[in-house]
Amino acid sequence: MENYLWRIGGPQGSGIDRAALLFSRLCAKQGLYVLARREYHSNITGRHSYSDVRIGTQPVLSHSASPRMLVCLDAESVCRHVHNVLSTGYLIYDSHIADTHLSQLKLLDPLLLENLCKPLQKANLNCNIRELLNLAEQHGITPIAMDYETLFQRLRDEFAIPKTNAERSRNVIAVAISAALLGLTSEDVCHEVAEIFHNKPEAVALNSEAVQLAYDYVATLGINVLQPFANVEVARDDRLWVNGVQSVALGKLAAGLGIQTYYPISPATDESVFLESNYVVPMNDATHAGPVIIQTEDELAAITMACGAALTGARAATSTSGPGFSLMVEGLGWAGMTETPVVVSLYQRGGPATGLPTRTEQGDLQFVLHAGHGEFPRIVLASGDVEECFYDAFRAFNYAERYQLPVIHLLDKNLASTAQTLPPFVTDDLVIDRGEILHTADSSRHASRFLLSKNGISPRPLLEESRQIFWTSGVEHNETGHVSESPEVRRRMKEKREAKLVLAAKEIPLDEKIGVYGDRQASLMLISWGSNKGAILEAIDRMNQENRPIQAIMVKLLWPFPARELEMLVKSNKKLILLECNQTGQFSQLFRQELGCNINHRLLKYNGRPFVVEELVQSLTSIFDGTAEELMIHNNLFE
Amino acid sequence: MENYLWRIGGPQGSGIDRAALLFSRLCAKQGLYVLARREYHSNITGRHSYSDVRIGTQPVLSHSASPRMLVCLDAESVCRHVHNVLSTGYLIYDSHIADTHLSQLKLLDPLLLENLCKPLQKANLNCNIRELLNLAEQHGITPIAMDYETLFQRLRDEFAIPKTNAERSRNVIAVAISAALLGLTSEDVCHEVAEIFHNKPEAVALNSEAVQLAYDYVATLGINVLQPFANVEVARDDRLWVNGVQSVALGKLAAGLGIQTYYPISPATDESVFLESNYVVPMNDATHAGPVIIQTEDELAAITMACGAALTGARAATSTSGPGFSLMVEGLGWAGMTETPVVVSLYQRGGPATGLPTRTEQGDLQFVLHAGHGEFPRIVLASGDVEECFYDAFRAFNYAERYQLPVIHLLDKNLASTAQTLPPFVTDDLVIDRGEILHTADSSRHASRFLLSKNGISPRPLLEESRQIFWTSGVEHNETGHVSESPEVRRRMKEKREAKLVLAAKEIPLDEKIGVYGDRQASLMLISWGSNKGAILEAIDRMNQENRPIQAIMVKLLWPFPARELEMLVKSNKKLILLECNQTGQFSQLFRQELGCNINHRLLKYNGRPFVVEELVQSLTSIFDGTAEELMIHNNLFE
Amino acid sequence: MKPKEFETEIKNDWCAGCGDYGILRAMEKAFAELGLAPHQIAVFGGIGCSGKTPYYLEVNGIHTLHGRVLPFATGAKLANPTMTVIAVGGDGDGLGIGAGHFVNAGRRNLDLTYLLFNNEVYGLTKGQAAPTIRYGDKTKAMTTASLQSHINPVMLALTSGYTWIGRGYAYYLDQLTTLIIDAIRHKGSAFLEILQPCPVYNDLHDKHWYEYTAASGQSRLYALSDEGYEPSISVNADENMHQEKFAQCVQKAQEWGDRIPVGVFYQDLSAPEFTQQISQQIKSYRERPPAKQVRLEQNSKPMVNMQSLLRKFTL
Amino acid sequence: MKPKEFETEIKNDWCAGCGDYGILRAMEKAFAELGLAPHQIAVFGGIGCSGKTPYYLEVNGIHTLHGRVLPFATGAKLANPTMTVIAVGGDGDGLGIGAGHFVNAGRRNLDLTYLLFNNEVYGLTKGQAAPTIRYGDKTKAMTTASLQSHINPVMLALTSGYTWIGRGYAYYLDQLTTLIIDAIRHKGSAFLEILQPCPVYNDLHDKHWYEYTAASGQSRLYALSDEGYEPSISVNADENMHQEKFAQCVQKAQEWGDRIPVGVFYQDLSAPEFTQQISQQIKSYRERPPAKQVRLEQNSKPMVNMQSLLRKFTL
Ligand SMILES: Cc1ncc(C[n+]2csc(CCOP(=O)(O)OP(=O)(O)O)c2C)c(N)n1
Ligand SMILES: Cc1ncc(C[n+]2csc(CCOP(=O)(O)OP(=O)(O)O)c2C)c(N)n1
Ligand code: SF4
Ligand code: SF4
Ligand SMILES: [Mg+2]
Ligand SMILES: [Mg+2]
Repeated sequence: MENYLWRIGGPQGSGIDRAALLFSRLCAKQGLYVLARREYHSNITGRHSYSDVRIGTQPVLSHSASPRMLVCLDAESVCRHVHNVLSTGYLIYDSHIADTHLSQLKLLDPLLLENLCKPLQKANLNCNIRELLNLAEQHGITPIAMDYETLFQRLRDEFAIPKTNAERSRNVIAVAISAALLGLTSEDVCHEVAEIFHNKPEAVALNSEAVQLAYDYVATLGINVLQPFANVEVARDDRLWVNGVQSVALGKLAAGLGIQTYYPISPATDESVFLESNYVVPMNDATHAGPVIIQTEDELAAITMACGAALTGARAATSTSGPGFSLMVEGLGWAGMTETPVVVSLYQRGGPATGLPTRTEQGDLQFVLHAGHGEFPRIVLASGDVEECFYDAFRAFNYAERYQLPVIHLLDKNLASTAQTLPPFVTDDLVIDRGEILHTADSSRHASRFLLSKNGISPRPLLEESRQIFWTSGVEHNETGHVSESPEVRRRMKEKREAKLVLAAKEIPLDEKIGVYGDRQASLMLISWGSNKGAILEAIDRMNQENRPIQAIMVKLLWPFPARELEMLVKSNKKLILLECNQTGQFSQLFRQELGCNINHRLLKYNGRPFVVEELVQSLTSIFDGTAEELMIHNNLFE
Repeated sequence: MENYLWRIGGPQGSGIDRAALLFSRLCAKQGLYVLARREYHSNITGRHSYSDVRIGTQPVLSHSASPRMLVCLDAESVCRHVHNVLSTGYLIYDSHIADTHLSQLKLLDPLLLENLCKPLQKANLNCNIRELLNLAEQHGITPIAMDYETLFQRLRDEFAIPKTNAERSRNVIAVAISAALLGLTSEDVCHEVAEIFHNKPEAVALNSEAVQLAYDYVATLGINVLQPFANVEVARDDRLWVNGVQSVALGKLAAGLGIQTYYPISPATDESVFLESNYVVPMNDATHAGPVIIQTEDELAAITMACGAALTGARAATSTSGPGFSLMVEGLGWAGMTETPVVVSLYQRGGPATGLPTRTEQGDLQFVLHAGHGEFPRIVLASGDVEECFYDAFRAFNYAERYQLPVIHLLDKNLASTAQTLPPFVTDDLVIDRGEILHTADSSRHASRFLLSKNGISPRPLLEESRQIFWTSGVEHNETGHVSESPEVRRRMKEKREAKLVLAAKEIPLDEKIGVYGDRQASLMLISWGSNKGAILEAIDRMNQENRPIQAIMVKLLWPFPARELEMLVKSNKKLILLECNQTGQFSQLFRQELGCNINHRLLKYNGRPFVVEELVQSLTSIFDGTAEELMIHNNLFE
Repeated sequence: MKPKEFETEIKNDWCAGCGDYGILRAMEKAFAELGLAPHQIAVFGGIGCSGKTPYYLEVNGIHTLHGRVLPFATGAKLANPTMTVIAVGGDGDGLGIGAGHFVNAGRRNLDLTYLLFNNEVYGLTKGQAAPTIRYGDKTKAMTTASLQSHINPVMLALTSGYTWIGRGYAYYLDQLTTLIIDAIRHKGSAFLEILQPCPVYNDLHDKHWYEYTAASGQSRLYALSDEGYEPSISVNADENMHQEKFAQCVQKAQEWGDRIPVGVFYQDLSAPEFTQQISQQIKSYRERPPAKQVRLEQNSKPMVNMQSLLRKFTL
Repeated sequence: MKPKEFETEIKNDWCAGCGDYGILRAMEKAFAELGLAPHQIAVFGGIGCSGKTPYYLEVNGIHTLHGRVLPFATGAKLANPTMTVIAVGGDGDGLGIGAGHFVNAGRRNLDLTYLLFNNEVYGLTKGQAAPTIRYGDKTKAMTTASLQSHINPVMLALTSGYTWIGRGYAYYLDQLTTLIIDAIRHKGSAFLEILQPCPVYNDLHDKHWYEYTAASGQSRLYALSDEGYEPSISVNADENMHQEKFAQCVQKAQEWGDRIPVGVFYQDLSAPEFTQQISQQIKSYRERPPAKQVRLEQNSKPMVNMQSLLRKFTL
């Protein structure tokens, strides 16, 4: 079966999220693989939001541009997505919006409005939804009008509830209609409804009834029920349903997170809020423990409080996004200078300033590599997909403690709001590396916090725990941690700190540094990092199937940069393509700085949206065919 | 005449600064060229500080390692500097410290103490000042004991003042003794004393008498008066005496600085404090105006307040050092996003965290290039010497307003605390470029703050002044400055902003981008940036004289990086040497990222002290002779 | 101009029933009554739902950074003291991340007006506790009840030195309008706390809660002026009057629960305004404030007399 | 241990006559009297002359960042609540750049002690005005007199919610020692302002000024306790008592000039301490605080039961 994309759009606050969750779980429970993602505005209610649910019989790696079924809860959704629907696809809309004139939609961007109206005006048509849908129908799309009002009226009659309450089931109705059209049973839908609303019996009753009404309604439409999922091979083993923030949080819990500080910020907040709700964590010895999660007054406090906690031996982290990270950089330098292990989970979003709070971008790479005045070692790692988030979050603490430095775990909005069916995390192999901790047997009264050593590691005393007292300082210091301005001490301490990165580069295994995929013989090599992984893997798979072989490398460890490892792979006869989700080609800069070699093509996207597999295949094909420009910029005209 | 280095050292609070100023002015007034620099601890009183005054008959470009005359106001100064004195040099010390045992000097770093004692102990000598001086004498140095106490007693008798008051003239006495030994007249010294203490008549009287006593004392010593400055050709034209912070401040005043915000921080504070004292600035039309200087609560406020001011059309700046800059990066991004012209003067110091507050380093280059989450254009320029500081500070506002973006003017502690005799600033050629300002003639009600244009420049409305109202936003926005999350708007706005850098790269003249020095035919090319300029120019001059030709390029415009211009100069047959005052070779990284070409040698220094011409010549010679390593690290074993 | 004319065309994206609408209307009315021209007003917004206010007003609008609205506004006012400068923002913006600026801006008696939208939550980030939420309170978006004491904005403003301090309520349009006018008219730093229901996230203190008490069946909110409260320290007041007005403000600031005072809590007419003081130091300030120190035309020569300026550096 | 034993060997680089020496001695005495072991104490310092204090004490010493001493100290205390955690720093550190943390740390009644060295100047950066300098005051390093009102640390602490608030004077060793002991013993957030002469930069309020008034020929400083002042709100106090103690603290906080009160201004014994509240929520907190959640030995297995944790994510 080819992957099936279902999309639902509507105003924020209308339950898009929950609809997508319901539909995703419904499909996943059939044994199908699912990947869901979400786009939304920085707004609480009213602005447009949509969710994609992509379904397959093999693990779904990425999302795609073109839905086979589009569910529009309002007129704006039709405007934003109608052009993307596959020509054989379905578009379910509210029958009452047909006469809505596009100029009534005040939240449409002028540019989009213009794009929509131009063809209609040219054809001397009314600029309304009806005409848009007519056009779509001419292109082979099947519009399905849905009379929600009648259904709401039935619900009101049955449950004796006010209109607004009945209207709340709109999202569930939308899912039920889709499910009915796709040949899924109403029992399965009702089962998931019961799961999702499990602590609200009235909601379960109302929505279950809504499901029935929707199925009845579809039956009256006389449309052939599609059966894309019938008779396909499905998975029978245990699978998880997690999104990026949950995956990170679970990795942290596995690592023994002691304290997480945070200041609310999209799209990072959800991780901390999720952790907050997990204050009772089951232990292997049948006891319970739980991390302390502290909402601080700002991000300056978040990073410094985490550092303070780390001095006691607690595994300490903070989680943020660009603006918050901007406020953390002095604290980050302190961690570097005092060799304090601290983990920062950074969910990139569109910058600079407040930027695009809920849109994705890989715009912080160079900033993260150099954040903070002065020079200090740090480790930067980036996860490629939801599954990697878990293992990387776990590993981040090991790196931080082993090398006694700040670790930045690069994530982004794209990962945060992508949920996936995944195989259960393999936790048996996980080992906690605490690095060299100063043990209390030693009897002298002071610990030498910054003992000079060849590999740069000084055994780390912990406040109180190590019993020896010690000094530590963000001012340059000697071995005992007291201030020193001596030029020789300065030089040695700088060298000691930097040596830890040499050690890390030596010790960290290859598979934690890079991932190599696709055809090793291919003459095209695509190199990238972070959340582009899914789209890339799917694209090279398609390319390889089309006999256009490509190899792909995902760089996971961004600092210390695995230059030597890459050099071995990047043969001079290969054409290099670098792909990233930003404007200035930050990874390309880094690559060139570290490898000095030429890059043949750069694929960039910087409109706040992630790469999509279709456009990627197109670009790669043109590169393969030799018709491509050096620089290729991906867009989204609509959406 | 060869340049003459005079050095004075002593505890902070003992007037080292004033002594150096006095001596510098004294020499400068003779028509000599002078360069003075200062090293000091992050401490108010007690710790060691010293000043170098280098004197020549041609402009003095840099400082040097080895004094011909060393004046030690205390025992610690002997320890820190005795090894540097030229073997034909003089060392003036307080006769009462001879028996001080080194272990009594609690502020000596253990490492230094060890270094000093080892040879003494080996020779079975006492570890005291007397023996150190004996060793020095054996190496050809002339120690001159100075009995300050007797002089103080005379002053007390004469002026009927308490001991502590008399002791305050120690620094002036030290200068007078030096002057006497160097054959300068006591009248000239007294003249300068009068200038320096001009608003304190008692101080003038006391110190003038102290000068006389010192001259009398020297006469009794029976030492031949040296006459290094006798019969040399001297300058007769007007010259300035300014240091780096003053030069920057004067450049800002010339540019019409309207407001400067600051939060105290070494070594930047002096600039703002100097501006504060200049609140009455003379205008060409005989009126007066003056910038508003505001001490803010922190650096977050400093940058954002400056941005707020800039919206009105004021030329707005802030001045800081590493830790402060770390707190400004979100604000910087706001300026980038809203295209607000703001100037940040950044005096680099040893980092990270509190680091080495009063020591130099070029450790913030990469940070500055990437500071702030997300992507936005900025201009980064670095001054090479005190003279350039003036012109660059002036220019920074022109860049900021013409391209509507934040400009970072990179300076460092080395420049801040270097003072020089300079030719008067050429101000006739200065032109103020305000960029495109939206004029009020236009009658529509809103200004389109972010009008899309080819070159990226949108005419800039000013609050109130332009009469049209406008919106501006740190959130991504459309042309009117309202929020837009449209992918197309996002792309276009990012491209518009970035286009300004392309324009800047095209428009900025070559001599504002790079400076080319030395022998253009040479096969060695030394490339560097910032305050290394003086040492480099002097070094290549010496090398060229010794028939070891070298060419040097100082990169002044660091972003947009003048890659094309450099490519034209960097021929493949040249050996490239990159030199900078940091550990990680930040400029080398940038160079490689932008030019992709190989670097043959890197000269680095990262012990908090600037490059010194002698060691530079040594390294360059070894490169010339083919005996050098790829990486060469410069040290200071002693201070 | 009429209040309506201060409304922009663009669609507002606050939630239905949000108290912010009330505040917006009051601002429009206040601008109209003050007879100000749009270009003379600059409204600076923080980040949060509240921070979007500038987009909805037909005056100069600057959307700043989270927590920094006060320094931005301060910079503009210092650079061009003839403008009417207003800062608006949420309670998280002003008292969480922005608390340091809140306190230190109070120290300068600069003639600007700060409207703080107090909804006790972080609206735009989905309802976390703001620093104004009380010990033990738990809104629906919070995992657990607040373990911290709250910040009392009026008390903090008083402690920080604001010379005009008031409190209004988002849905009492006329009263709020009057307060905003009064705050803008005050020649010095004016702080107005506005109790702002957030129907989406604050289920504890909604419109109903504010406007109805079980005890009296009436609104909790009462006007200080109705009780004859006199907030003002007169121009030449003595130390006693200062202490008395300070103390009564402290007392009123503590009131909460069944009776919540609104109105002007404190006004110090005796304190000299900040730009007045600057002009005493920099004589040219009024005439040539920072905004007007450099000619607007292109390619002019520096106006500064460099010869004269460099004199003291010449050897 | 004796006070002397809390002294380190390294050379102190404060200026002769600096009030910081007095504070250092008092801390040593307090530690000795409390009978604490050095490794159980962690002193966090801000940046400034005052911030160097940790180097001079024979206990764990952490030199943090300018303005951030409170969050650092908070993190350590939360992670290991059995330690005695003390934060020290200057008035610029705490009330200028650190004011946001000052206010928000007050909201948490966490058991730590904050000693604020008030010398009215930025010592280490050469004498600029600190936020504590009064309107119109001009020390010798300032170009002009201060045009801003000052922050009153006791008032700000009260407004922010600290549950123990005191003021001491650097040179009154015994009194200061007692105050420090009391502050440390208090189970909750304790704030102690210490009037600290800076002989180098503060020529307005030096030792002589504090200890001598022309009027009385005596010290300006008087002990609150000498006047029978009772600062404490008892464990089960009613609302009235809260208001009364709050109001008397406000009143005493305003006193300045010829008579300056020192001693304990306010103590609220009724407020539950923050870590106590955490342990009510996280039952394992006392036994397994963040510092003790992961075994110290190398290469252990995760202690978390992942199977059980992942259950709710399993389809
Ligand atoms: C530095 C930074 N941290 C965090 C955020 C995320 N953020 C946006 S709005 C907001 C809080 C909004 O709360 P409030 O100020 O009370 O305004 P309201 O939405 O309630 O009106 C936060 C934390 C940000 N934009 N910048
Ligand atoms: C972010 C940052 N800004 C500025 C500084 C410079 N700085 C060092 S100490 C200090 C102020 C010291 O004043 P205070 O806190 O009152 O301490 P004191 O020296 O008076 O004891 C400042 C501004 C810094 N270290 N970090
Ligand atoms: S979330 Fe609350 S504050 Fe924000 S717009 Fe909605 S109702 Fe208003
Ligand atoms: S400058 Fe002042 S506060 Fe700092 S050490 Fe010297 S006397 Fe003490
Ligand atoms: Mg709020
Ligand atoms: Mg201070």
